[in-house]
Amino acid sequence: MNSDTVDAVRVRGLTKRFGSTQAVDSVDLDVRRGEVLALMGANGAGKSTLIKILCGVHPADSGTIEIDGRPVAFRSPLEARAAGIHTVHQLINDGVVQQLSVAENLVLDEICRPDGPRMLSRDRIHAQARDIQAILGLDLPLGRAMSELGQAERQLVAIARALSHEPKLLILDEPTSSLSESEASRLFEIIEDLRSRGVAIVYISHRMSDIRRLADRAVVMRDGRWRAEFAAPFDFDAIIHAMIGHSVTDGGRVAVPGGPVAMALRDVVLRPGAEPFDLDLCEGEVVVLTGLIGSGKSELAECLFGTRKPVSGRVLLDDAPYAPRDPGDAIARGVHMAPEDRGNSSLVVDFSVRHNMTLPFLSVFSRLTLVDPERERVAAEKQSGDLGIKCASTDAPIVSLSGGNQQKVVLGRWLLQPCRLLMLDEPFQGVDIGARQDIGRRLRETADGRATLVICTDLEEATEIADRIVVMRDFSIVGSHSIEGISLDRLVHQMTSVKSATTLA
Amino acid sequence: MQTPSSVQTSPAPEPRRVSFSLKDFVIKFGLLVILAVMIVVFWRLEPAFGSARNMFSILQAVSVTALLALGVTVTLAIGGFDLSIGSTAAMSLMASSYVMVILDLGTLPAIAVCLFLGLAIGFANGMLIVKGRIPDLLATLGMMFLLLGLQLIPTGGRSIAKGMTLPSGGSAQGSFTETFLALGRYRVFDLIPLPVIVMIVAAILLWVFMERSRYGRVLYAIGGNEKATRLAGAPVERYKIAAYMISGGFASVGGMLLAARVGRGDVSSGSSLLLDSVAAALIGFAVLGAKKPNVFGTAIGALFVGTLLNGLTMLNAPYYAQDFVKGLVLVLALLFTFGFASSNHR
Amino acid sequence: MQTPSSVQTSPAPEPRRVSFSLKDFVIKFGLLVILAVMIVVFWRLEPAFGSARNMFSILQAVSVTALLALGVTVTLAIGGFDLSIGSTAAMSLMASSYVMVILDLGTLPAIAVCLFLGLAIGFANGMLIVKGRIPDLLATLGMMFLLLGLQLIPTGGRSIAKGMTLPSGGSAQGSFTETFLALGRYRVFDLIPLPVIVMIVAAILLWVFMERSRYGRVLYAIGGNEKATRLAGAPVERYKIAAYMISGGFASVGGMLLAARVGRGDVSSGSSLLLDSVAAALIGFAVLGAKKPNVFGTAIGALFVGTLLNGLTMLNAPYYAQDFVKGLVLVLALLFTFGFASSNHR
Amino acid sequence: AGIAGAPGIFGKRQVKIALVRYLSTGDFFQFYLAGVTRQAAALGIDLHVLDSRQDAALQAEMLAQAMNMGVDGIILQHGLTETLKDPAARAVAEGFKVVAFDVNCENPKIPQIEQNDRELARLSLEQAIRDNGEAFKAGYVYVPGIAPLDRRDETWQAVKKKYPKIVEVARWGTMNNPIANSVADQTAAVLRANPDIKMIFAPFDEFAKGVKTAVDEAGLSKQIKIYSADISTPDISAMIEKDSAWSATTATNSAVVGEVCVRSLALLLAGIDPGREVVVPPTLITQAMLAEKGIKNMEELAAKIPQFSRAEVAMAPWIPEPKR
Ligand SMILES: Nc1ncnc2c1ncn2[C@@H]1O[C@H](COP(=O)(O)OP(=O)(O)OP(=O)(O)O)[C@@H](O)[C@H]1O
Ligand SMILES: Nc1ncnc2c1ncn2[C@@H]1O[C@H](COP(=O)(O)OP(=O)(O)OP(=O)(O)O)[C@@H](O)[C@H]1O
Ligand SMILES: [Mg+2]
Ligand SMILES: [Mg+2]
Repeated sequence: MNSDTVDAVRVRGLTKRFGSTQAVDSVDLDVRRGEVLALMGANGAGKSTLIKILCGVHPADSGTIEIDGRPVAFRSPLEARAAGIHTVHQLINDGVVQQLSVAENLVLDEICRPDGPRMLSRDRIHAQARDIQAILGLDLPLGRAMSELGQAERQLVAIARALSHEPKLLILDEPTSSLSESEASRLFEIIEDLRSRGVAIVYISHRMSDIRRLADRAVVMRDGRWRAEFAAPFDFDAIIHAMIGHSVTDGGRVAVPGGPVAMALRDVVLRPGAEPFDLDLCEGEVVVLTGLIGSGKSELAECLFGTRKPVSGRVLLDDAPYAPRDPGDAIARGVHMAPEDRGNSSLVVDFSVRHNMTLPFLSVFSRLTLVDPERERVAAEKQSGDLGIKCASTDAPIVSLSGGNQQKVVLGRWLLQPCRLLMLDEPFQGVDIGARQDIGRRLRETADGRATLVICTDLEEATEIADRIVVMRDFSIVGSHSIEGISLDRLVHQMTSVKSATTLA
Repeated sequence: MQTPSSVQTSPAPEPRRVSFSLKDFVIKFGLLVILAVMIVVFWRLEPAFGSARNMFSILQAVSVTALLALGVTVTLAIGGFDLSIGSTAAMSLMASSYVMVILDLGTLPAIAVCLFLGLAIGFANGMLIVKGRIPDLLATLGMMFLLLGLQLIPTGGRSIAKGMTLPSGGSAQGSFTETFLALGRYRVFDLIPLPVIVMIVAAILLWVFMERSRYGRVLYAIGGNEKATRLAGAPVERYKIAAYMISGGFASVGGMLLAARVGRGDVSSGSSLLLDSVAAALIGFAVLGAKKPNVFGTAIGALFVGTLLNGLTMLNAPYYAQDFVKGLVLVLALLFTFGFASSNHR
Repeated sequence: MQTPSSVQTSPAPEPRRVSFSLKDFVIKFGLLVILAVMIVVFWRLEPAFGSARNMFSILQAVSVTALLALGVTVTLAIGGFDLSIGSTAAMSLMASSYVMVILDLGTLPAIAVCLFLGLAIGFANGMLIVKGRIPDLLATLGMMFLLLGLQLIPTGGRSIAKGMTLPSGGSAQGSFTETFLALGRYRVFDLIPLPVIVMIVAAILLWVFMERSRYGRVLYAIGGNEKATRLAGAPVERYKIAAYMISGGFASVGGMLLAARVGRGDVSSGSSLLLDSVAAALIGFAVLGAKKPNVFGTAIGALFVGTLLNGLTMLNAPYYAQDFVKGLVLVLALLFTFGFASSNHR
Repeated sequence: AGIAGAPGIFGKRQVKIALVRYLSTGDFFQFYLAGVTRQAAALGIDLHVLDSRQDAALQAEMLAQAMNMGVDGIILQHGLTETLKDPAARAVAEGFKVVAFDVNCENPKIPQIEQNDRELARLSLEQAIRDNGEAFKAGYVYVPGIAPLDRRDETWQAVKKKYPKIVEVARWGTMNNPIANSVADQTAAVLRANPDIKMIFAPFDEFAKGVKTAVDEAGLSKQIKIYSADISTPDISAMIEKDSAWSATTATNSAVVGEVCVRSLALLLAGIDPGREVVVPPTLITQAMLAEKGIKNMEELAAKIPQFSRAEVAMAPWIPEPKR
């Protein structure tokens, strides 16, 4: 490729501030044709803001952008698209319209293009949609409403759409946050293909494995500034040090043996036709539940939190029958859950950090039904300190926090009060490695006296925090492994093998 | 790592499709069935109800409401709301009268002025919402009050009628032209009133626009997720302004037809238009199980209310009983449409 | 491979907070300043405007609207809307008259019946929305039509007054009791009308409830993200029903005060009440830069409209000019509040 | 069926008529309907009521609907000339018999029943001049654009011209529902700004009720006198209250007007011309009259003031008077 060394995008002195936050601070950046540039940084480092300026969502306060040597200043995403910049945004909700059909979402770019055709028949939309989803090898029900799909599928739709263009610059902001290994590797193949065709690609991810596999170059940002640049092969310790200012220690974990059984599942059937299974969750133990997309992990958690009923089976909480009517009931019994899909299911966007944290436990902070702001503040600030939440104060609106910090707020909420079982569904989505460690550490510190179940698709994340990993496939638990001496190959085999495989649980 | 053959997608929900489901039928066709039953019952009780003339009477009676409701459907589709349609129609009524009766300028100028005003009001609404970032309800409520006052200022609050005394002392020289009056009164084949034709044509055009054209999809996409639509490259601001202009335009056409029907710039005409047309658009949610603003539903909604009122009137129900029955049927129809529908999802 | 060039830590974000920001001031206090300016201007032009009695007149005039607006604020807070408040108030007005004049049962039964009706209507709204899963606007619109008709059925569309002839032939024996009339007419210290006190007490109680109690917090959370609130363990359905019951209750109190003031069971649609109270609640969005439904803002919003109307009437402005000015001030006030505010966030 | 000895179709079969209304909310219209209903019942007429609720276009549509129903005759009650003229002419052309109350259809074949608004205003204002002399400061409640109010306004303008010392210092009014309450709020402001008002002319009883509420609240019921038009039971209660400021009103009994409308139509149907114009004369009702005769409601008013209880117009021997 002779274009290898040509800069497709050249950014100089880019600056953006939101109120008192300097989100991007005189950043210089070059992206070359036919390379994958990894943009790295802790949560809130300014990665998303930088790329939002690049693709016309935010105007820059100052600085210049050149594309193929020509200066540009996009006033809208549309202009950026016209210049050949296509983006998959970090928030999945920014990529799909829930009310429209899957097909319409797949061809949304076409629909929104001002110079598009006047008339669009259903057949035409479906034909195009089929082509687009074929890129990722998807086979989605085109006529259904997007809202009926799961989170990972929504992310895949947004990605497929961006890939359907012939971009000059492709920007992917944490595209794999909801994906499991298999979809991710399909995505990587396509990215590699695009790279070989000379497309410039900016890739943002907190998953080191993604970076290792894909990136040619990595730029680290910290506190809105350009911090360091690395070329493949990467020294991840140095990268992490540049990102968060210190190194992370991993080293061999020692499994904490479980105490008495807190929650016991017996002969539980999640869906009609699924295999019944048993599961014990013990005090003091952190259990990670893993499995492919749509294997029913969330469904299991929902059954324990009262938003869904298992088809059959018994559940015992401290040896007493447990069948919560609704989340309120579950919480009253000491079962807490942070759902996946933080934006839709956990956060009240117009609330402050503090109000978001205390929402389930207001009665604890009230006297005669009146909320005592002082007690509330003390409790919220303690969580904020313990988890290292980066915010101006607990009064700050939740939307002013970066994704990783928002995730910490959700965790802080459920740690406010002691419980018997804490369930976290995909708690590391979009969380940087430093925050991941903070969360993991905090989870571990508080694990005594309750059972902990963490749902986690990414095996790297899973092995970081688990004492035991439980594998789910086809709505049934098919394996359970202590973290010590775990064989990842075996795990992956269990996750993906066909239904007739032997059940181990 | 495994290579995925094809990502396993949601296990296809039970293939219920082939089997006939009463529930699905009720959700989809409930309101249409009620409408049909209503027509049959009224016809039975009062044979005159079923005459062709009476059917067109019903259509004529709903034509103005339906036009406004169609316009408001577009703003509902983008997730907004236009409270100013009633007063826009009233404004158009007054303006057309003013142009013809007081300024004595004839038909075409009257139509032009009305259309211009309607579009301008829609544009103003759109700008307030898009540039001024005022929430829709608030912006259009303000506009509503503004127009309610504004339309009365030129005449000092009086109705505009041929020969009226002007503030200047003289008397109005102009009058409604025959052509203009025909807009509201002429019957094609001595049977089909012109407003009905206008309404039907408008409804068909708007249906094609909203359901078959690219623009309609974008409008629905904006209503579903404005941010995602903007990120996908749509000029959302322009679409929103256009939606309010469509709404304003339809309202002004409605106002013109009303003026042609009434034949006078009557200040009190059009006061119930807002609520009735909103009702029609909202009832439309329940038609064919759409559960969202949609053109066909809106048209049926308007027809539904019109049929009910015509039938009850024929049966000599007092006016307040009509309100009551209107409310009751509305609530019941919606209850079983939405109530049934919901147990399906979530 | 490069090494990190410099290891500076995050530059402390400049401490801008101390400095006074005109924009922030305008966003927060714009509407209050306009209100103050308005009062001063009216006072200058017409000294009688500033008398204590007139101030209480204004409060008296807004008390009913304010009560309804307070109720609707609660439904707005949960992300809903109550279109039926106007007709609930009208219903309560008719019901209190019916109980006292026709049934001759006295004060307490009248109050009890009204409150019961208001709460029952709210409960019905809530059930339609929560169990019937009908969208708020739709459910309350249906309820509005239903009540409009229903309230007229017992009297066959007639107003209720002392000595009226009953359908049975006799004449109504009862009358409004002095105690009940005092609700609308009595002035504490011969100055402060009772409705004003009722309104202020209601506003303070509701403010504490919404802003300080945990219930209010949950209601706002439901408005912000219903699903998340449910997953945080709140019985969302019950809260929503309660919100509509509060709205219905406030509306029925408003209707009672109206009955006590007018002293008759007047046939009325309450549609102006609806619009004015919605306007008040929406204007409240702009008070103190809240940008969301809030009790204090609603009270100020009601006061704002009341002051404007009172002042303009004193200055002999014709009624249509009042509507116009009301709309204009509303739009302008909101424009600069929201318009300014928005450039900050996005 | 049919009425024995009656001329025209009345002698042969039951007659079907429609009442097509423009205005219906409020006591005046309820009483009007009561009058129509009882006269129709007395004649054995099958009456259909079509209510357009102040929607002029709908009223025209309802006129067509009445024709669709195959009625024999139609009463138009209020409405707009411009809107009704054409459809009414069509109805006449198609052989329907039509009478109109308080709306001029500009058609010689349509008898016009009127309550004479100008006369109504004149009687009230003459009483006001008797009570207050020819020089005073007046307040006037008016909303333009409503036909009867516009006609009453003409009289007020004429009176002001004739007596230049009657000064209108303030004018207000609103149709915001509930009207009485909204007018009360306005009046409170006006009285504060113009404490010297002696007389208020509120030629619509909803206005007068609101004015009275505000006058009472301001404690001015002894200083101010209210003159209005129309009457209803609540109005009577308000007028006979102790120290009531509401001095006089002028009204026709709308129930009687209703009867007259049906009788005129009946004459027309029977082939007898009731005349181009049928005027029902208004009656002045003062506080003193009510007190003197101990009248507390409409029924007593009708019983004790004979000219208010029936009108000797559009009568025929074969038309039975209704039971009142
Ligand atoms: N719209 C906004 N308004 C105010 N502040 C914002 C806004 N968007 C981002 N910020 C702030 O700007 C900073 C950078 O945010 P950004 O989203 O760019 O971080 P990021 O590097 O993408 O983090 P993450 O890894 O969590 O996605 C954060 O402090 C964030 O709180
Ligand atoms: N809201 C929804 N509507 C319809 N189907 C859904 C919805 N959410 C999930 N599903 C489907 O239900 C199945 C099980 O979902 P579940 O969320 O339990 O899977 P999971 O193992 O947690 O996978 P994921 O990694 O996607 O969270 C999936 O096939 C998914 O597509
Ligand atoms: Mg980001
Ligand atoms: Mg899941």
